[in-house]
Amino acid sequence: MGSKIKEVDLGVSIGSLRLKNPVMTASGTFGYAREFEPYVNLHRLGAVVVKGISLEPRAGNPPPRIVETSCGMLNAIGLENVGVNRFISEKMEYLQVVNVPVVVNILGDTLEEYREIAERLADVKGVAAIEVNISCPNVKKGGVAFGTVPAMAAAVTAAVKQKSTVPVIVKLSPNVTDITLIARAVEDAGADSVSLINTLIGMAIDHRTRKPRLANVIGGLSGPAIKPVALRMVYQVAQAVSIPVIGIGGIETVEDVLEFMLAGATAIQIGTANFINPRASEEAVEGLAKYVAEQKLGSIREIIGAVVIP
Amino acid sequence: MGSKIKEVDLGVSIGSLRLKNPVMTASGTFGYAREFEPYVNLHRLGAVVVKGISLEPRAGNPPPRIVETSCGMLNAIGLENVGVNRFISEKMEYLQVVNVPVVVNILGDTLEEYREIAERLADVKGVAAIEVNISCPNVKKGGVAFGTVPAMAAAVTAAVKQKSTVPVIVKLSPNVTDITLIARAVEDAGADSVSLINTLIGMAIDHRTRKPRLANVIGGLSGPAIKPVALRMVYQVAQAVSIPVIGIGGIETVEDVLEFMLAGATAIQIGTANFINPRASEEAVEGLAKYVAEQKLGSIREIIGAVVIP
Amino acid sequence: MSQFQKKTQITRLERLGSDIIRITLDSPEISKIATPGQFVMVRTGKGKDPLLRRPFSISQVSNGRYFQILFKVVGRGTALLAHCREGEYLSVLGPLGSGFQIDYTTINCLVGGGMGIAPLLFLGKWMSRKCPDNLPLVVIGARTEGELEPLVKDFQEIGLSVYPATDDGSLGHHGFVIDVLKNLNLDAGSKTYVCGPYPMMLAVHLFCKEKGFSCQVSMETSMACGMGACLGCIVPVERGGYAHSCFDGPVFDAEELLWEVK
Amino acid sequence: MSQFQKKTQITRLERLGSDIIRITLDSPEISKIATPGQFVMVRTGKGKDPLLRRPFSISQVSNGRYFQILFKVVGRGTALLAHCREGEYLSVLGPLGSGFQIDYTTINCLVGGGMGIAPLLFLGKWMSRKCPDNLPLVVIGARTEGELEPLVKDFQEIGLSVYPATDDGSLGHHGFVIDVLKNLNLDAGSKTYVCGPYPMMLAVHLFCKEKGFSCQVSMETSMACGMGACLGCIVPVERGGYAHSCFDGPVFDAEELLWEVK
Ligand SMILES: Cc1cc2nc3c(=O)[nH]c(=O)nc-3n(C[C@H](O)[C@H](O)[C@H](O)COP(=O)(O)OP(=O)(O)OC[C@H]3O[C@@H](n4cnc5c(N)ncnc54)[C@H](O)[C@@H]3O)c2cc1C
Ligand SMILES: Cc1cc2nc3c(=O)[nH]c(=O)nc-3n(C[C@H](O)[C@H](O)[C@H](O)COP(=O)(O)OP(=O)(O)OC[C@H]3O[C@@H](n4cnc5c(N)ncnc54)[C@H](O)[C@@H]3O)c2cc1C
Ligand SMILES: Cc1cc2nc3c(=O)[nH]c(=O)nc-3n(C[C@H](O)[C@H](O)[C@H](O)COP(=O)(O)O)c2cc1C
Ligand SMILES: Cc1cc2nc3c(=O)[nH]c(=O)nc-3n(C[C@H](O)[C@H](O)[C@H](O)COP(=O)(O)O)c2cc1C
Ligand code: FES
Ligand code: FES
Repeated sequence: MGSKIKEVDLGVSIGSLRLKNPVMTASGTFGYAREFEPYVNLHRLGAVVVKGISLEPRAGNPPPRIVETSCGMLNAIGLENVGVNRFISEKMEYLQVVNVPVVVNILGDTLEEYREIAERLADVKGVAAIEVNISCPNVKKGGVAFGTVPAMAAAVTAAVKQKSTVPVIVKLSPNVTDITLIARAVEDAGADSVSLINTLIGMAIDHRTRKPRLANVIGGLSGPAIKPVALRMVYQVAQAVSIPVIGIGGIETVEDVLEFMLAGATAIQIGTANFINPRASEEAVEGLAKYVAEQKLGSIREIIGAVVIP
Repeated sequence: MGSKIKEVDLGVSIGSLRLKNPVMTASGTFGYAREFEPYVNLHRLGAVVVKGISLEPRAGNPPPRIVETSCGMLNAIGLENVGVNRFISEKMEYLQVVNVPVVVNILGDTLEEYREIAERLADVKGVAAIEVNISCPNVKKGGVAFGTVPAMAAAVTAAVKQKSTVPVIVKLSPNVTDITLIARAVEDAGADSVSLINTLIGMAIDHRTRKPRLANVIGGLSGPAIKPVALRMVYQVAQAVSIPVIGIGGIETVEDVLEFMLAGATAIQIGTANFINPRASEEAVEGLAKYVAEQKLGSIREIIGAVVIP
Repeated sequence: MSQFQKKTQITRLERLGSDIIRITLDSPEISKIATPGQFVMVRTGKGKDPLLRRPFSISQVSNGRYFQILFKVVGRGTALLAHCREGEYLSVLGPLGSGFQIDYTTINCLVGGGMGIAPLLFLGKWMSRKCPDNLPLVVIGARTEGELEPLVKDFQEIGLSVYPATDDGSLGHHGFVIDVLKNLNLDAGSKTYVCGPYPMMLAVHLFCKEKGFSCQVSMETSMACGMGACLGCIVPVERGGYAHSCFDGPVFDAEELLWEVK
Repeated sequence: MSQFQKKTQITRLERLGSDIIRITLDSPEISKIATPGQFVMVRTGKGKDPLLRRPFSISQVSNGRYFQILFKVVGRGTALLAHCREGEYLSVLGPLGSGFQIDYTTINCLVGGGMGIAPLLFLGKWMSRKCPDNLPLVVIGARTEGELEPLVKDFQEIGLSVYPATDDGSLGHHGFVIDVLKNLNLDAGSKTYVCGPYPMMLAVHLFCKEKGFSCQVSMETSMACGMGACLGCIVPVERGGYAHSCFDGPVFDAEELLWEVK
């Protein structure tokens, strides 16, 4: 398998970042990558996206934090993380040694927090790109998520771009009427790429206890259940912007990867599937190599946006 | 079973309409009800909602119109229907005999069409309520769905209210940033009730042919996959409006019904589940009767909105 | 309308080839009223994935109590069914759709390809019982001998003459069923009853049109409900618009359909 | 870290009671390195529903090759597992988590309730093999004799003294394990190794605290990954914040946890 992968061209570019293949792991589903060492040859992946990092460490929400739903799961982790300083001092060293491009997912409650994190990450060795999670509530604007208002999404993008020394990917929320408006706003504000989708907001109730199944009442829906929505949004956004689109949502197998790339994604991220099959990401890389070889493609790039609309 | 159902109080009210129980069938998933005669004692249901009716008959979209997804399905039927006149002359007679309240789901491309259909349905015997599908594109406003803009949703509501002689239920689209804004707008415009959710917009691609799996490219996602999103929206809307809320989305069993009622739904509709288990609706009625008896409730109304938020 | 939703017990599960399975189900309700060309909708798993039922033609009925389905493993639903055990129960909806219109007074020819042969077994048996003096001819094809041979035998056991064809020539004619059909030189007024892949049914239809034979075809479409509720199962018709394969069909007069010559 | 994702073959499936199942799996990789208190994550079905793996304690290891899980059918995942056949393969991830810290120099007492007994079997066997001169006492409880008796036998077979309790009094003490534990009058410096329902573990913890016994508990939480990736499996800890049951645990020193007295 290893030799086959080298023979075919799986390379894609996200802004100035060149990836050896389009397969990334989604934030919050791959820990800080080390957790997957027993299962995955990390250096074979296009990139890993680490758990969302905030300025200060966060303890996250009380339990229960996760609940299974039909072909999906709800999570309300509450963005538990070690904070940007400990991330740099404790987690980056391992990732530098592994030699896989690291995309750092960042989040904040204010523009200043986003800017500050980007500044601290500037010039940290091994950080290949920043992914900006704009699904967080803007505490200054009464908690409306940055990602639901084009102007606010643009402001976060501009703030991060100002400080970042690496490509900036803006991760879009699907909980909006027209995701192309947000995508265009962040493109205009300088984003090098957009990734989508983050989770759909959902809820579950235990009818016996009459309580919500998540302590946080609502949570984010992920997994195969959301794939059709994600694919539709990727298709729409790919037509609306000219920066590269990274597809996320319910991807489990190489067939799913192909669907997202045909819809217009330059790269993809595997999320919830890592929990079920920790080798899902590496298997997707292997599957893509096999596909390119079998289909005798010059490069995987040939299928980006190649969906045939009759 | 039959006697048990009579013993307990399952009655709920939607505006001036009193239903013997909260279980309805969702538009487009129960035909014109007659199709279910071999499986269901129709008169036992709270109400049946018939396939969406337009002013003129519509042939609908070309095939393929449906595709299965993980725990869900996409449909792009394209609102095939016999038109309001043939509906009244051909379909209502049977429904009058069956003696089940009939909710007529209506749709149009312009305000005038909605108004006109409501007018033709006025005083038709057996029509218990009108459910207004506002997920349709407004052809005059460049195809933006009525249901995504509060003012447009309000305008449709007012137009139908003007002509309708029965309660008007407005069926909300989930493909919006804040569904409570739309819900409040239609409440202010005179809606007697809101029902939600309609389908999420999704897409599927066949990676072998590289073509979308639906001839219409995009379609509506329904089934268990969307239940967490539906439940969250019902919970939010129930807190935002004071008219009764009808919950829809992925409901299969009595447990699902209880979850939606706890979240704030006064009644519910069963959709996709009818395809898998044509007896789903009647079984839900039986299950509710059993629940009320076992829990020794005075009436099923006691659980409406009774979710316990810690 | 008589249709049932039943928990039916699997009384037998046979592997006719590496990926061809025949399941016998115990359901007097369905078996007593089914006619050839009708189908059932089967739940394939216990969970919500796969979500929808799968349609299968009724391929045999016996003793007014048992009926069979015959299928090929092509995806997840059929793989789950192939994994079932005798004694287990399947949830079945049926019998559904409107089947073949049989004319007992003329030369009848059953034409089947691949799993399209399934409903023709029921049809052949039905014809030979109702009218033993006018047995139909059977022209059936498949990719290779392994897939076809057990089905050829089934027809022969009820006394019918079978003209087989295989893509690789391992059994009968080396080539397509349409060639075999042409070589039969059927009389004017003959009737064909066809089920199989679209291109094959199209070829048979065009041939019949040319010869003035009547031709009934059984159409496979994607179906969510099988009972007229979803409006998903459409086929374009000659007069414009669509017919619904689960209640107007699955069997149609080929002349009524709008064929797409790809 | 050594963890494996393996297709493991079911070499045996036993029904210990109407809804209690024991499955023996063939996996040298997992069996060789597992320690008592660790667990595995198992895929229960073939489809995407149920989506997530299910956690089960490793309840026995034998011949450096086989390991067992012991579980009760409580929902869809366990129902699917109970339906498996010998010879089939299960996808298993493990061994996961950090297990019990064993002190061989003191009086050890294993305390289990219901399916919490599962990891204690492995622990008891391990202790008796490593230190045959200092066998642990075993206090276990369940609802009724049917559920408990096979497990009592398992402990007795490895030579351990068992003090059983049942809710209905059908076997051993009529009541809770905590009462049995109290009646044992253990010496100061004793250690307890506990797994069972939350209220039972809380009662044992409070008792041990009073007596100055050390107490290790195995915590069950909902888990999506079992391997540190999802951060879903938290338990509140005394010093503030949370620990993660899949990698900091599932076994914790009871004193470190923040107990919720309901
Ligand atoms: C009225 C009717 C009668 C049928 N009778 C038989 C029969 O007697 N024996 C038999 O083997 N099959 C029959 N089929 C086809 C059968 O329903 C499909 O093979 C089955 O649904 C596939 O399910 P799956 O989950 O294994 O495949 P999936 O995983 O759903 O799909 C696998 C592959 O099969 C294709 N496929 C899926 N559904 C259909 C369909 N409805 N028609 C054609 N291709 C499909 C898909 O495009 C895909 O390429 C019939 C179909 C209809 C509509
Ligand atoms: C580390 C660990 C080790 C475990 N070891 C064992 C064991 O050895 N034997 C055993 O029988 N069980 C064990 N469990 C519990 C076991 O994982 C659950 O019983 C199982 O996941 C239920 O799956 P299900 O699909 O059948 O039930 P579901 O359909 O998921 O749920 C059915 C019911 O079980 C409850 N439930 C679901 N998951 C859990 C959970 N993780 N913990 C407690 N209750 C739950 C639900 O709230 C619900 O009431 C362990 C759990 C953990 C975290
Ligand atoms: C447990 C969990 C934690 C997540 N944490 C984050 C996060 O910290 N930042 C972020 O941008 N997205 C987070 N996500 C969203 C995922 O990165 C991804 O966008 C989403 O799960 C959809 O992809 P999937 O269906 O493949 O899981 C999280 C998802 C899950 C399931
Ligand atoms: C095949 C199909 C056709 C539908 N047609 C209509 C329709 O005509 N009008 C309408 O308002 N909703 C229509 N819907 C949406 C359903 O009424 C319902 O809102 C949606 O399917 C979610 O519920 P479910 O998950 O229980 O199916 C249709 C849904 C399906 C699956
Ligand atoms: S399959 Fe649903 S209407 Fe025909
Ligand atoms: S179960 Fe996922 S981190 Fe513990």
